[in-house]
Amino acid sequence: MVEFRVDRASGLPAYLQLGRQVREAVRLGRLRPGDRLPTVRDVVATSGVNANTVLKAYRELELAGLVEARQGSGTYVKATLGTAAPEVLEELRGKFAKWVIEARAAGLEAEDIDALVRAVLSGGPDGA
Amino acid sequence: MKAMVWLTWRQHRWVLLSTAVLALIASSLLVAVDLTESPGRSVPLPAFYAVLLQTAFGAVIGMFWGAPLVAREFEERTHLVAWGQDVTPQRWLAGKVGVLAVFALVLAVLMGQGDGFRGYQDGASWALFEAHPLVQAGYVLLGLALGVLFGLLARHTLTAMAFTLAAYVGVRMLLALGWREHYLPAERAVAPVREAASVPKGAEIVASGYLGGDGEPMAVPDICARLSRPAACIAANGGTDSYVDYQPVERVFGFQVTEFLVCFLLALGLFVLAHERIRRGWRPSRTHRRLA
Amino acid sequence: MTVRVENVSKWALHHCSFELPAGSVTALVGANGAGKTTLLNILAGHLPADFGHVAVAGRVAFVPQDKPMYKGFTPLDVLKFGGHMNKVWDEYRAHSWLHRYRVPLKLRCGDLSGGQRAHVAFALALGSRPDVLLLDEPLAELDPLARRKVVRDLLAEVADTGMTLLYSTHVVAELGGVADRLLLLSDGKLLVDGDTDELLGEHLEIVGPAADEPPVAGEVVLARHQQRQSSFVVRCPESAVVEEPWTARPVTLEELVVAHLEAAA
Amino acid sequence: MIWLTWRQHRAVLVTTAVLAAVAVVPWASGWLDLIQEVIRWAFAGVVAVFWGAPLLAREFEERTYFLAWGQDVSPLSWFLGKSLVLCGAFSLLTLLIEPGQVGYSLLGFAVGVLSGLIVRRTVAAMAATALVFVALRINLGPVASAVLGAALFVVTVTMLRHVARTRPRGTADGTPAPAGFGWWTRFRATRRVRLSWFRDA
Repeated sequence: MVEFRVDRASGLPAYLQLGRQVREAVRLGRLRPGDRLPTVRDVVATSGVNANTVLKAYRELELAGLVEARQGSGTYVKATLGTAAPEVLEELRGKFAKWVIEARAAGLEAEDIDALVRAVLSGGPDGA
Repeated sequence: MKAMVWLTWRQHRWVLLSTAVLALIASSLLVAVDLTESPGRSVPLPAFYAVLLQTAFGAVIGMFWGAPLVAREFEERTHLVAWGQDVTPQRWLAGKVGVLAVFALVLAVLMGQGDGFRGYQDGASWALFEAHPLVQAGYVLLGLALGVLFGLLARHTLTAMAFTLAAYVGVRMLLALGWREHYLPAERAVAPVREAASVPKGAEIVASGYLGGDGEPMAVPDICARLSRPAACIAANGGTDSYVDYQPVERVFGFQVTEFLVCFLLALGLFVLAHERIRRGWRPSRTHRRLA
Repeated sequence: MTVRVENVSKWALHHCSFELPAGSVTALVGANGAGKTTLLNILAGHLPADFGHVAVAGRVAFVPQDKPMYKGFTPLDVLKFGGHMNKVWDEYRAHSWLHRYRVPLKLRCGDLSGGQRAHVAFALALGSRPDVLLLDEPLAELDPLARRKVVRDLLAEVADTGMTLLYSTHVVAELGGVADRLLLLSDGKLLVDGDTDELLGEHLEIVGPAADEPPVAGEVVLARHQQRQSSFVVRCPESAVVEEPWTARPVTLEELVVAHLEAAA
Repeated sequence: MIWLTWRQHRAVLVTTAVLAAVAVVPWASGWLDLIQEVIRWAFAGVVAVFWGAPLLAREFEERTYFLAWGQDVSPLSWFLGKSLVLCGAFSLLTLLIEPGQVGYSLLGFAVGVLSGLIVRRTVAAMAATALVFVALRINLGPVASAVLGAALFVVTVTMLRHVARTRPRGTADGTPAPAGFGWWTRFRATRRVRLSWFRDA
């Protein structure tokens, strides 16, 4: 089960935040295929998010093929995310942890590491 | 209807109850004194208060029931609550005024019983014109309507009460001194110029003077007016008869009915004004303009 | 559309037009004296517009900012009042709201605290099952904890009944995810009217070297220039791409509102 | 105080002054004579109901007494100042229209103020004032009225001091002053009063 949290001060629209949280939960294995997402009414009552926003988030996820709406019974997780097998994921994580230790030794703060990762991901000059 | 009865009672029960108690005490005093006192005796004080209340009852209803009715809602801004429901403002007004009017009429009938210290035993008399249920009914309706309209216009309880009082006193004086004697043309008693015209017992004298040769009232010449017994002087100046215009005592009841009708129509007109005002100022809040 | 406002003028308001779809939650934002209360009063039918017209499909409930209530009534009396005065009345809904917020039912409203009185007003409004609910600064008397709870519960009511909610507020920081539409009033003029998600997507803050114009096509909401740096808040298509040396950053709702208000001032 | 009194009561002051003017100006018409007569007779009653009764009752009803009594001017001098200005004003008006009535006006004002303090609701206080004043007015002469009025005024001042003292005040060294509910407040300490008191304090 996921519990949604909306950062109201964020510039990211709330429905995108909800979608991102579902993806994250699926990625980290907290949600598996066949699991039911909370009903719109539940999300509204627990997180104080507009029902339209929740519906919009669920629709986006459905379009992306991650979840499916079953008539009359709710929204269910359909697929998993990420193609890597768990053991591969574990190995990558180990490597990255080692790299972070190296970076810290070189005097980088968390913020610097973050900037570096972002730059690499966005395909900047030092990227692939 | 049931809703408005409930609401009116819930909101105004204390003022209704206290006025009712007051009216009950006053009317029982009026009746009791009426039965036990013979004319000419000195006035028992409680009865005097009762008569005072009988005279002023319409003003009390107007000031304490009518004026705060709408003005208080404005002052406390609860008109936004009252007029934001499915019951439209017009129906709210009509319902409240209706319920209050019925209650006021019951009390008016009570207040119209008995005549207190004035002690006339045999029914009608001009002196106790107000001591009749019908007349009191007219007065309370008039007071209520004045109060409601001024409350709606002033939107401020104190101001509305002051205006209601002033207007009520004004209208009552206008009726008592100006209009009432003209409800029917007065009867005229005529006698030779040197004698006084005889007027039936209990009649209300409207005017008196001398008639000229043409049978019309004549102006009293200045030289005669100064005399203590002007009859001879008048006769010398062309006066033929003396006359007295009066309303006979038999007409009292008819006049009381007329007074009620006058007050009732006035009240009705004022209420229609208030109703129109509220209808124009406030559309029915809930469904003021439906989309097609 | 459940609410349509066409070219309405009254006092501070100048020619406002907008429409609200059924079931939407709209925040009405603006400085003090911008005309928010006037607009809500017109929609509730308590004020006639001088010009233009207003149409509301269905029944309206309005809770004014000062939450007026009969001081001599107990909350139970208020529920009875609602039952008597309305064609549709949901006693359970009204009662459970009072119960949820622990409003003492047998004290006079005059003796209740500001927050409790606000809850009585909400209960009366919700109990009449309105199609359109208008709230003027509904959260002003409430503590931060109660604000969240009230927002959650109001949104749940909206989800349950499909009513349209329009509320005015100053606290823009609490709007995200709550309001799906934003109406921004300034000096009686409607500056922004739109879907909050779309608005957030369209607005960008772009920072770069001193320049007169931003590097993307679009409406410049606000421009700030310093000696070596210019920053723009721009309303542009979501697909707009910003090239080096400019950097773009999405704006928050609060920044968006402030930028528009600042530009209008 | 003069400014405050004028600012708060100017409407009723002006209206009453107009009323007095109507009563004083010699009109040619006999019709207005009667109106003048009515005004002369009822003037003290108008002062009682429209000047006296709302003076304190309105402050209580609108809860503005927290404002009025929360300033550096003490509640007592606030009240005395206001009363002085108003007494001066209506005495002057009464002298103009019917010098013999000054005693009644004083009595009316005192009755009004006291019932406002006891009842604390404007309309109810006005009704009570009207009742009590009429009863007293009929039975008392002008001198007795003035004396009784003064006595009632002293009673009002005493009560007001007790009521106003219930405002919790801290002392200079930070210890809170005792809540000090006066006998009067305790006497009236129904659930309603106590609740509103605690909440607002």
